[in-house]
Amino acid sequence: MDLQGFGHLLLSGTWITLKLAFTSLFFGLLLGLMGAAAKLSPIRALRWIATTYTTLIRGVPELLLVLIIYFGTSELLLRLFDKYIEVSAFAAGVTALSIAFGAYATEVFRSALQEIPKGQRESAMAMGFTRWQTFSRILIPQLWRIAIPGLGNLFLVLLKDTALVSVIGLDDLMRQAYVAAGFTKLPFTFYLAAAFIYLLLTIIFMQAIRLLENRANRPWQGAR
Amino acid sequence: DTIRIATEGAYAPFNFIDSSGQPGGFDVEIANALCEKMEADCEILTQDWDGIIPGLRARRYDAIIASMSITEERERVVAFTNPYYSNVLAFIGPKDGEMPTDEASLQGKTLGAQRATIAGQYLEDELGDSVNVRLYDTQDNAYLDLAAGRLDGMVSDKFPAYDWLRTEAGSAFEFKGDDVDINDKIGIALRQDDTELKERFNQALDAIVEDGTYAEINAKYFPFSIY
Amino acid sequence: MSELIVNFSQWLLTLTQGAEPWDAYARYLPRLLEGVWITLQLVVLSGIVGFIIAIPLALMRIAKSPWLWLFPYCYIFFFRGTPLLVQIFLVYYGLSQFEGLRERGWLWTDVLSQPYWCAIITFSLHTAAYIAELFRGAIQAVPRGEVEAAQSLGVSRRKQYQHIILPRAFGIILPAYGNEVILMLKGSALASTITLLDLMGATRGAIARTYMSLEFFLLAGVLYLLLTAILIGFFRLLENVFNAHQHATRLPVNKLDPQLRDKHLEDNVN
Amino acid sequence: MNPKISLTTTDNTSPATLEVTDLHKRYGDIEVLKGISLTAKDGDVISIIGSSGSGKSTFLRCLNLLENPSQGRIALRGEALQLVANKQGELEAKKRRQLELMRARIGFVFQNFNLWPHMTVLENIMLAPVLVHGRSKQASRERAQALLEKVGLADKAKAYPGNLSGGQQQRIAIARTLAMDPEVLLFDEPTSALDPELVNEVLGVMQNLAEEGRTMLVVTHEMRFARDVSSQVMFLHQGRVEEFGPPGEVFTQPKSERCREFLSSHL
Amino acid sequence: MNPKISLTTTDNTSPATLEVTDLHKRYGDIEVLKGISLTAKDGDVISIIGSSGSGKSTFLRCLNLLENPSQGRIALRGEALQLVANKQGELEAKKRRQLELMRARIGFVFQNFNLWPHMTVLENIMLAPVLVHGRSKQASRERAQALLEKVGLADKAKAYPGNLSGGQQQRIAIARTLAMDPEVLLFDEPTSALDPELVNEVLGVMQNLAEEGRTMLVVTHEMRFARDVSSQVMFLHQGRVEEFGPPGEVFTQPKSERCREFLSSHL
Ligand SMILES: Nc1ncnc2c1ncn2[C@@H]1O[C@H](COP(=O)(O)OP(=O)(O)OP(=O)(O)O)[C@@H](O)[C@H]1O
Ligand SMILES: Nc1ncnc2c1ncn2[C@@H]1O[C@H](COP(=O)(O)OP(=O)(O)OP(=O)(O)O)[C@@H](O)[C@H]1O
Ligand SMILES: [Mg+2]
Ligand SMILES: [Mg+2]
Repeated sequence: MDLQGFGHLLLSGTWITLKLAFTSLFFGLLLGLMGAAAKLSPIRALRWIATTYTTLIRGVPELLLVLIIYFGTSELLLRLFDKYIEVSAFAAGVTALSIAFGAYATEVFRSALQEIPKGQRESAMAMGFTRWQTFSRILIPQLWRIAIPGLGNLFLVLLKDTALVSVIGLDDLMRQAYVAAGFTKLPFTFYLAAAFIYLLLTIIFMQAIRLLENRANRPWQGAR
Repeated sequence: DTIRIATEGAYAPFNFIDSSGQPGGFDVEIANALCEKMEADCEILTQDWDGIIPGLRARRYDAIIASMSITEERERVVAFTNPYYSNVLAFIGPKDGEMPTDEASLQGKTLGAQRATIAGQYLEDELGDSVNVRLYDTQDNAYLDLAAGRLDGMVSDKFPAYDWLRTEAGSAFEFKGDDVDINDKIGIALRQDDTELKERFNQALDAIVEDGTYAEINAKYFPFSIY
Repeated sequence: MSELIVNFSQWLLTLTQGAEPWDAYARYLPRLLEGVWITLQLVVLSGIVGFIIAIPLALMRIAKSPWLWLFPYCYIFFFRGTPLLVQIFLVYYGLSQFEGLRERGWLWTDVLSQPYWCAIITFSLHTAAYIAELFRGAIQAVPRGEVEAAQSLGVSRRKQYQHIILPRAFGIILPAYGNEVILMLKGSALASTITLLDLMGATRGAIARTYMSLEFFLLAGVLYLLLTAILIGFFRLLENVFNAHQHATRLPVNKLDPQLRDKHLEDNVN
Repeated sequence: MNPKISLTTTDNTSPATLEVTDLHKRYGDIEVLKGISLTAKDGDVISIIGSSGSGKSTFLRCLNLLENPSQGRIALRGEALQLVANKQGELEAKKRRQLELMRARIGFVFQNFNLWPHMTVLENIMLAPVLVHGRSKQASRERAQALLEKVGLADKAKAYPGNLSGGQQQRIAIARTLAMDPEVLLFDEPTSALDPELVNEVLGVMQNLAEEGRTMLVVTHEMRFARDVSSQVMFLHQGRVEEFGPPGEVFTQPKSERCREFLSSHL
Repeated sequence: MNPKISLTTTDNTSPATLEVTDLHKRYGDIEVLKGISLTAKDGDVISIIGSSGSGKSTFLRCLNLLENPSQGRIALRGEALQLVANKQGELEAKKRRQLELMRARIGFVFQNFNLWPHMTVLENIMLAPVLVHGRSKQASRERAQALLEKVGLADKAKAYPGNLSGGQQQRIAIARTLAMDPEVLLFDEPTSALDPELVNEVLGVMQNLAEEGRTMLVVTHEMRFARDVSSQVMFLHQGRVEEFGPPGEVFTQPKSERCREFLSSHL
């Protein structure tokens, strides 16, 4: 495939995409765990907040979220301080993507939490564990086994959703492909090249996810 | 201090990003010429189209030179300088076929155009009753469908299409009929409160037209004047 | 309903300054609502078709023989690995590159050259890959003892899946499946790239005329939000039906045979 | 040479109901079952006793291939279950259909019940007869209700297993297996969660089944049951049969040292 | 008026170890516990017997608020657990921290073990002392190993619970609770999956604990244990205490008809 010298731009786009995806994954997982815990909490207010969060954020197109967070913050800062303050596009992008990922991850974690037998939590509580200890030592480790496939799906969506961040001026993989296609008038070449890179990343992640899954499943191997 | 100018980078030959990652094209050269005249430091950055006006309003940059048409709706949000070129529309069809461009003989044909453009608007408003209109997200997609045979022809901004007709994929097509002048003027977008900057741009624009710089740049890209 | 939408977005718009969008909203709302209808068709149809394709894919995927799992593995790999944009692009523009296909009569003229069907085909194939992956995980997460119970009763493998494993797995994936449908709802916006006038297409059309991009994206956002809220409500209903056992702690009494309940209550009175 | 004449059965005229020959099972390097043979006839009630971890559950689970044995032969009424070695060196059923049919004739009550949490008690009991025996839903429901009555849980028909007490779950598990009318019944500590009254009742039910001619293998810690109800007692120790015989013999004059010790703790 | 002097304890000099007053529990419309009161002193071993579904497990679970009671009062060494009604009309702990501290002092062995499947046996036993009592890992590991030794499972330290036999799991569950050194121990059928030998051993361990002065509540179907080891026996029937007293009395001359019937089935 002749990339007409645009290869290095695609690579730099890939790098941006990866940085965005992994940073957002980290914060998104945190948000998701918190959201799921809140959704199953006995405290009504927390449940309400979490439900509003997942409904609202999943309901709004991610592009809009990116725009609101980036330009909204700029505008807010502008009004507050009456002068232009540069908002980091990367930070805004990560914020938007994390918030979005977290909303979806909340649902995945929730279903996993509900699948863990009630007795698991009870035996920890009966020992006098705090809620946090129960959550972090007993529930989270058992969570992954059930949650990983759903999270894997979400991560692969996230990987591609990083493209949305191009509206706030970050040149991710997709935007670089678009730009190159615009210059060379060879859209097929560049979209296929981008797809190829995504596939390459995907196969790496699928293997990584498989390893994680096997690890999470190890204690259950041969179990009755 | 520096004036920051945004362009899209995906609208060859007016603005594009070449394989070294640098922005280039007619818009960019005009921008550079204007800056030189204004004796200002300029920084040119590229920005995806959907975020280009919000970015201006959020002060990420001070001007947009990205082949943006001056329209009433946009003028409510941003200010424009005097036009720096005029856009005309053209019909494009296959070289080996007849394609009359009057409404009556177009009856029943399928024509395409890019969605968020004057061309798309023209197609819908002027010919929408008699032809099947297909609107595309990007100009490239419209070209592809034209080449794939899903379209009988298309209406497009003339100048970028001129560029495409010179590529391999476009070599089987040509302009048909007369240009359509829809009084589409292209200007530089600025924030509405930046009246002083607008003045400076207008003066510089007059100056480069006057001293021939503009004609020089024009000739690099088109064998005809687009002012 | 349109009034409600306008009111809600008015509140949102106080956050952004700019031109008054109300006239424009009034003018374009009917078109946007038509777009909503198209979007709904796309999501529901491809959601159903995708689900139907996903089950055999998932079952093949967990098989031990490479002859069985290889195809679904590659399928899932491809459709999760590439952007939906690229997929729809390949189906719509890519297929048209093949001269042979264009001479296939109805297949070309009625299906493959139609953006509507191209979108449905792409979305179904796409979402099937994601759902299949969810099913695969959930099938493996069904506690082994429950499967053994079915085995020990001599239930055939097919019926184990039909009556124990898949229903259990379905209960497990429901929330994640809801995610998938919502993602599909938003992914369906890409239908506008192949000239379909779905909600996003109609919105972009309006923006092309008015240049009020932020304003119309906001309006579209509100409409998408409403659609999502409906989907979420629907999935919550499904969950209540399918995962009744998780919520049943306080319910069994109403479900008891009335006679027996009276007996119980008598016991309690004594 | 008549192949019908088996060398291990005691009764030469008809094949034994269940015949197990030299069953081995290993988990990794540990051999849990070290060659167990057993012949059971119609109406036999064989109690399997032994200390915790001696392999009792594993043995039962191997009989209907919930656990793949490493070696051995299993035959039901003279029909041998066809086995082939898989890659891990374990024996698998050669024909899935044969295994399914065999399992339908062998009932199993799990030590930890394994009820289906997403179905009500009634659905748990009704399902298998409909799916496996092709009974009508109506008939199956009636049968299930009768069984629930029998185990004293008619009022819990619509409850989910998660909301039942331990003893109630155990009784449901027994009812679910009985609903299949199996010829051979494998019970893994069927009374562990029951109070003495219910133990008596369940043992009564089992005695009735034995009188009807069903064959039963019962893993139990209930020495009373082993002594009073069973026709044979099998004492497992570290994966081997240390003692086998009618309860009278085993309980009064055990041959093996280990067995004597084990039984001495039972007052 | 000295508030320290409690009105319900029998021993006026020091508060009872565990005191439960008028405990009610309802699931929906069904009242499972209909007002249960109990006072236990140091070294008391109280057996709770009763038929399946009579509310024994529910009672134990209410004591450390795994189940929210509908009504009642629970006090540990004179310190009442502060309760508030929630919207469903159930009582919840007012201060989470108080509940956690109380739970750390009350050990609980579950009827169905509830071991943590993602940890090895050793980790299962080590975890709580480290997290709750803040013991060092080293000390906790040594203690865990000693306990494993005691229950005869030293060789299973690295195994996962899913790969253990029923009786092995039950012993781990007991060890896990003992590792916390609780003042009060609640056992829910702690010997249901054990063979007679092990039953004796575990009962021995429990007797030792009682002699050390720990208080124990034991739900059991093992009448021998109730009669020989416990200091008090409580017979539950349909959520009510039908009979309460020292085993000598309860077993030889039960006052209630129902209790007599229940015990008669125990030979
Ligand atoms: N979550 C629940 N929802 C509704 N009813 C319940 C729930 N948990 C228990 N029950 C009912 O409460 C009653 C008492 O249950 P509990 O577990 O206390 O019995 P138990 O005395 O421990 O019996 P066993 O000896 O069989 O373990 C039973 O009838 C049971 O069905
Ligand atoms: N999946 C497994 N992997 C490894 N070892 C196992 C597995 N399952 C069981 N074992 C071991 O095999 C031995 C026999 O287990 P089995 O369950 O047959 O004992 P059991 O006689 O039923 O004991 P109990 O009376 O306690 O139920 C035990 O030592 C157990 O730890
Ligand atoms: Mg066992
Ligand atoms: Mg109980």
